Amino acid sequence: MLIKLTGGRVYDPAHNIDGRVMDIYVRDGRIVERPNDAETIDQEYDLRGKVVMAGAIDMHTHIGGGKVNIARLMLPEDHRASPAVHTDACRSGCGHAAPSTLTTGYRYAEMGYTAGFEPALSPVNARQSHLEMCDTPIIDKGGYAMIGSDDFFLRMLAAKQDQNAINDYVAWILHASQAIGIKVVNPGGINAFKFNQRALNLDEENIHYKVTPREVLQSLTRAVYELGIAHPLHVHGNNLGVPGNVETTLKTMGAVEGYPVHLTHIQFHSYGTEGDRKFSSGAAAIAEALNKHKNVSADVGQILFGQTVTASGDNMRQFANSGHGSPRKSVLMDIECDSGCGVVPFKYKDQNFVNALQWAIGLEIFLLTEDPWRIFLTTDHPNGAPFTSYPHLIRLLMDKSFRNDMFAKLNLDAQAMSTLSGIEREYSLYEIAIMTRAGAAKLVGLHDRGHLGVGAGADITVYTDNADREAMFAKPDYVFKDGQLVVRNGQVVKVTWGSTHTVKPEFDRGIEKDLKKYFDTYHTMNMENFKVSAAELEEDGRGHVIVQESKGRREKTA
Amino acid sequence: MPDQGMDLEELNSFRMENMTQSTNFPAGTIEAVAFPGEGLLSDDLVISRDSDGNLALQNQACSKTTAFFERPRTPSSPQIAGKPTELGAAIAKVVELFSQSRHPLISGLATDVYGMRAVMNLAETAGATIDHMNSKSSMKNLLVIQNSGWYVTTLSEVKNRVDLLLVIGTDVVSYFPRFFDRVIWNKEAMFTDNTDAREIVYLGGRDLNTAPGTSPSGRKPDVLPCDLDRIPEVLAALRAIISGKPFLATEVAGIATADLEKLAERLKAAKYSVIAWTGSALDFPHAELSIQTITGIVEHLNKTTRSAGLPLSGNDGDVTAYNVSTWISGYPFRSSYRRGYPDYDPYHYETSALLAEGEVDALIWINSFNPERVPPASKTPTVVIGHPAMQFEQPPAVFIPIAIPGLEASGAQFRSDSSVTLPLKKLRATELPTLGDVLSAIEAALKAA
Amino acid sequence: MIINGVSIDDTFAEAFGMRGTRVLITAQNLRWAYNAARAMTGFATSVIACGVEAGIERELSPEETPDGRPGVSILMFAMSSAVLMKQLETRLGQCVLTCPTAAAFSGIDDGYPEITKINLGKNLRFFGDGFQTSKVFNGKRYWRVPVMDGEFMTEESTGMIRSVGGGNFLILAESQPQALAACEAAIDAMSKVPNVIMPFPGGVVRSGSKVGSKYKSLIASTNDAFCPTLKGITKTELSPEIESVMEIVIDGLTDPDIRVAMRAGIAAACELGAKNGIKRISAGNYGGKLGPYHFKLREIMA
Amino acid sequence: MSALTFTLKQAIQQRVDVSALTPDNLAGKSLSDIAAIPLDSGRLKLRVDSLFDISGDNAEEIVFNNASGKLDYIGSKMKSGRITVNGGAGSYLGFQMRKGEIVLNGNADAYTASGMAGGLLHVHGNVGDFLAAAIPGDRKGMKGGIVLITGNAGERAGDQMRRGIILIEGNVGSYCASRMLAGTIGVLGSVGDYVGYGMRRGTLLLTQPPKLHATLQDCGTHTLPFLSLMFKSFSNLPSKFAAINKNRVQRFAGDIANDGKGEILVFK
Repeated sequence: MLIKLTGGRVYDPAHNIDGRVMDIYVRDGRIVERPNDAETIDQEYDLRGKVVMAGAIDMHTHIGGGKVNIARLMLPEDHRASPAVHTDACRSGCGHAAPSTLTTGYRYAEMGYTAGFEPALSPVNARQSHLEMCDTPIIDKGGYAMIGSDDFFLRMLAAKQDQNAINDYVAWILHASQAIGIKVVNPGGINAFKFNQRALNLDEENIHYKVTPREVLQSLTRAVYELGIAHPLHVHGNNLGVPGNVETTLKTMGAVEGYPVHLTHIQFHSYGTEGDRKFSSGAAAIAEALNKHKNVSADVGQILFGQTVTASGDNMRQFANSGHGSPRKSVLMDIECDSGCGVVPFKYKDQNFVNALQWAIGLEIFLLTEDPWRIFLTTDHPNGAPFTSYPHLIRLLMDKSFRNDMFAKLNLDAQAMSTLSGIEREYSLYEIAIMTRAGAAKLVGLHDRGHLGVGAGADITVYTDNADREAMFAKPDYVFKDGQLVVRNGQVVKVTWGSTHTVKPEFDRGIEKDLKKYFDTYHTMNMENFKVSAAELEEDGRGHVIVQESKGRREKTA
Repeated sequence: MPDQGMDLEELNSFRMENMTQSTNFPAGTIEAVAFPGEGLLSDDLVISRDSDGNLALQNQACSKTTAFFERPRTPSSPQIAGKPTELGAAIAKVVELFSQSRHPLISGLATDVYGMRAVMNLAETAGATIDHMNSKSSMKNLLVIQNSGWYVTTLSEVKNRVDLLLVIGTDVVSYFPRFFDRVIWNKEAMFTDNTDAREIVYLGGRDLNTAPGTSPSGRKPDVLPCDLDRIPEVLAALRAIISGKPFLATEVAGIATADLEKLAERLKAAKYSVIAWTGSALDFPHAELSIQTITGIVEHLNKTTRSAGLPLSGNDGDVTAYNVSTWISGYPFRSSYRRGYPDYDPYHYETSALLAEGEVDALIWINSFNPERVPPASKTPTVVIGHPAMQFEQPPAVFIPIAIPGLEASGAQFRSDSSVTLPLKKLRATELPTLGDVLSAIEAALKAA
Repeated sequence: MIINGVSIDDTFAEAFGMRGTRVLITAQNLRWAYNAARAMTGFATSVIACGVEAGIERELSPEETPDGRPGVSILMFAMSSAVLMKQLETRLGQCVLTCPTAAAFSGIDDGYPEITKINLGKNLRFFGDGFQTSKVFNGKRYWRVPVMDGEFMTEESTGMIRSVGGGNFLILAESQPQALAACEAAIDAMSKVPNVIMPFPGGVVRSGSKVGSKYKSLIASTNDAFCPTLKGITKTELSPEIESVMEIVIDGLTDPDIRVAMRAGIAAACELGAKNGIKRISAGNYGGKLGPYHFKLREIMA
Repeated sequence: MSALTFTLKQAIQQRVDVSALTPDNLAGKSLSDIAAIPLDSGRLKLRVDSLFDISGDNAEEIVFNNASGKLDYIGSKMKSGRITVNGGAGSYLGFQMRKGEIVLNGNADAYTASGMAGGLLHVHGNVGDFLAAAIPGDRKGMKGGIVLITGNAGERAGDQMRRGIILIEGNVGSYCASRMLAGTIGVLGSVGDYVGYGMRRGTLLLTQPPKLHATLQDCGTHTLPFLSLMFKSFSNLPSKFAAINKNRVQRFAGDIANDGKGEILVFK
């Protein structure tokens, strides 16, 4: 079937197209060349006057896996207020802070998003993460395997094993957990907490392994680079949420010694200690450093006001925060010599000094960071806010007067501590398209997504231009997923199952000898059962596994 | 070479074409097999298969495991009112019952992830309420998660870290026979030179089988027994003592306060204490409040040292059932689609209450693992979809035998600690359909009706 | 105007707006209710140095009190709500919280067009160091604070209204004993009037003051025009036969309350009449420039 | 104007959610509008007039006649008016009620007054388990208002209750006042085991000595003036509690396993 999308105003930053009126052709789920005149167009959409972009990509969203499901499980009161009723196209579900999988897929698609990446896929829990994501319809997904506090890796570092061995382990993890990237959370800190360490600074040793977070970061950034994986090491730094952590974050940028690194939800890591309340914005310093260090990218993790739930592998910090939760409950876990998790419901309030300043800090980072290819639009769903608030966030970025109106409602002490109202910048549609499409695809390593060039998967979103950007981005006219019309006027009209993106770098399978011994001695599961097969993801007809290209070994260490 | 069986993709495509899964399974040995009916999901089993598909366990495991894998195969076919029939006719009868139902219930739910996906789909289409056969015990834990939350740990952490294990009201082994062998008396551990030195304390209960708590060198565990129904009080006393409250009583339920004080000191001195319980063993009303007291003890201990709870559950796939239900609907079992959206009411959506008050008028009982788990007696028309060896005193309205996940069907199962999901292997051929096949067929027919 | 031989000056008492509140104090018996109430209203004669003007309004029977124990009601007035709230809290804490068996309740809940809720025991509860508990009955919150004699009970808040302070009249007599006798009679009569207090000792003040002083640091000084011993050397307001002047100052919840009280007091003084040496009734004012309330004596007594 | 009356036509098998039938919801609606309101029952949606005969026109005064334990959510979230129920009520009677009055002549099922924040709920009969408790997931039970029960209450009465007054003239089951946060519960009859388990704050007033577990500790016998105040506030209530005027009690405090600022007061 040949589909023609006629006359839309196209924003495709991957091809430097900034609002050019053009036609797009789609066949068998892909964007194709303009066919010859003799070919019949099976279906045509008149998009004159409409804004056309690739489907949006959320490069950091907690949509599947143990802690997300714990968040769902522990919040019946949040679900009760937001039932998702059965429609002709959609099954029912629920969802606000921690939506059900089905509802998650529908709601993303309805906002024009066609992919989302679970950033904290604990390898031991990878099967569950994928099972959940495979039950998340329409959108493509993938995960970043979380290591760095796992005992196997820390034993390797403590034993000073060479970088090649570490690279092999990292590659093995990517295969075994069907992941597309590697993440580290509070490097070494989750492990240290199991030994009753309550904080871990960049150069502080784990009392058991005598390994520092700096060493963890260095070996992992290098492993990811040398394996040729597109997505740089995804780093949730030490000291999340701690006033003064801006210093840790700046040091972390330097610690990776020029290797590519992605600092996630950087807003939570940009706090100073100035002012009467010893809490201030470190946004300017962070943005300046981001502008300078071209090897560093970041997503913001914007907070927005209202009820949500924080879910993190960082149980050291979540334990410390659990007393601030609202409603007051929390689930914390030590997990399988692999990781941990902490789930704490949270309510951000605009009249709360800290929350109001967090809000301003996030926006300051967005607006002071110059290169939209290296800064990404996230709320760290659901930690800063549910992903359904993205249209609102886009409006905050694109509309200065709206932003300043919101700012004026904040806690007055927080207003006094922020420079936000003095920032003139407004994001353009082109920049939004970079942040949420082209840049995100490039960062994650999705070669056929995030752009509208020939050969790309036909994930396309069509909007009606509207000065109210929140209204515009909340309700696309059309969303095509792999060439199929899945959303019309902001409503799902057809449910498809997206694919799972992975990366499978080459590695020396000899590593399995050590791993098998480790599993047999210390684990409670067999190594073979630890590994998730692609076939399992495709079970029940829930989509396919796509292996994205990795560049092959780079500068393999002798 | 170990036989990995049919690969999943192959199997899946096969299933799509055919409602049964028969194929060739030559004689051989299969490794890394997990026992899907039990929450520990120990996957170190080695199983041999003869050319007829008879299985023999090669490990020392436990009687439940042996019974599961070595149960002789008996021919089984769908039945309507106890009389053999074709699968299609049986499904048609189910559809007839369910399409007329004003409030259908799907319970039992002893299955795996793939089975639960089909359950959720059917429940949504049929407007059904769902519950699990073990919900009486697992709900105690879920209510705590939903109320205060908790700090808990997982099996490998226990295996490598625990220095003091406190077990509440159970010997554990009655429910999880291999618990001590697998995670306490393991020879090697990453953070303990000598696992033999691990301290074991049993608190509450009577006449427990505490022999498995004796260390390999013969060191006996400490046992502080009390009647089961006094456990709430003993736990409250321990929590008060650990929190430093002035506690006046000199004994509680026959346990000397001095002994509780000693236990409190040991817990505070431990580097990584683990407090374990099983929902099933805490068989007294409102046990969730006692579990909340346990989690309060853990919370207090974590102010200065490290401690974690270990809720042991997951038999008959209950951890699987509530996880899948939660990600698809937002709620664990004891929820319902009757209103057109998921709705949760653990007090009212409970199988025996729903049957007793006649609230539900049709029941599908799903039971894959233990053929003895028959549906509760009731006047409600009942469909049983389950283990082919199930026997009934009163034949249900419809019985549909299915392929057992982890035996005759592939699958995925959650372990007790909910953090680990393991693949289940298809170990031999069967003519029987999977639960997913049957439920999808029922759902399709209901939609068409 | 002359009543029973007493001449009523054609003048007026000039009064100010104040903030007023009422607190009910109960105890195991009246003795201890009075002990608390007297302590709480002690050293509260004039806002000039005491912050508030306060006094006991009346006794309360057990049927009239929230907890069914005997009690007294007190009224307290200040020039600003901030001062009133601060003084109320301090005095309650030092005089009622400390007093065996005493409890405190709101005395103003309704009946006035504009009532502001102010803290009564709201912050005192923290004396309980976490052991305090609260109870809500009929929409009102009460705090229970464990103390050595049992529990201190206090309502969380009471009502504050705009009220009037500084109503007054002067009794001019031929001798000091006669002036005092007239004052006593007046105070006895006025004590029966609800919603007012006479904050000075025994209800009477002898040191009437004028604005200003020869000493720069003083804002008020003795009212020499009414000092009988200065008749010959100052610009006096007194006729030769007047040997003693005493003043009764009245604070009331409203303007009419003060009128009722003044009428009762003046009438009682006049009842003694000229034959007992009571010659004149006058009042203090500042020429009408300072206070918005003018209580004209002749109007009140008409 | 006469009371808007819903008379159940015949006994029903599945529970029906009648939360839509409150004075606030029905104000200004015509009888035909009301008749057509769909009510959830099992997986069906039933019209009001398929279940009830409807008469009267004053939506401020609603009466359910011939009512049964299958009618759930009577008076749910009501903010005004009065509902009288004759017969019986199902679960969630007065759920999250804010204001107004409900009178039940008959027995009610579980979760009566759950989440209630104000108003008066008067049951002339018994209630089931979880009276005034929070529903799963919520952290607070009843938050205000007055509940009067002439009969008995089931287990976990007042679980996580946050504020308000419950006066029960009959007996109460086990775990009465469990995890109670604040408020007052009075019981003239007996209470079951584990009374006040996990109680953090609040007052449970008993006329009969209960069986106490070890973390509720004796604080001695006292004359508490606040009780006089409390009983005076009850004096106008249509309850046997209105006649009580005692303030001499034995005070037990706890549950010291869980903060332990609650009190169980037993009349001496």
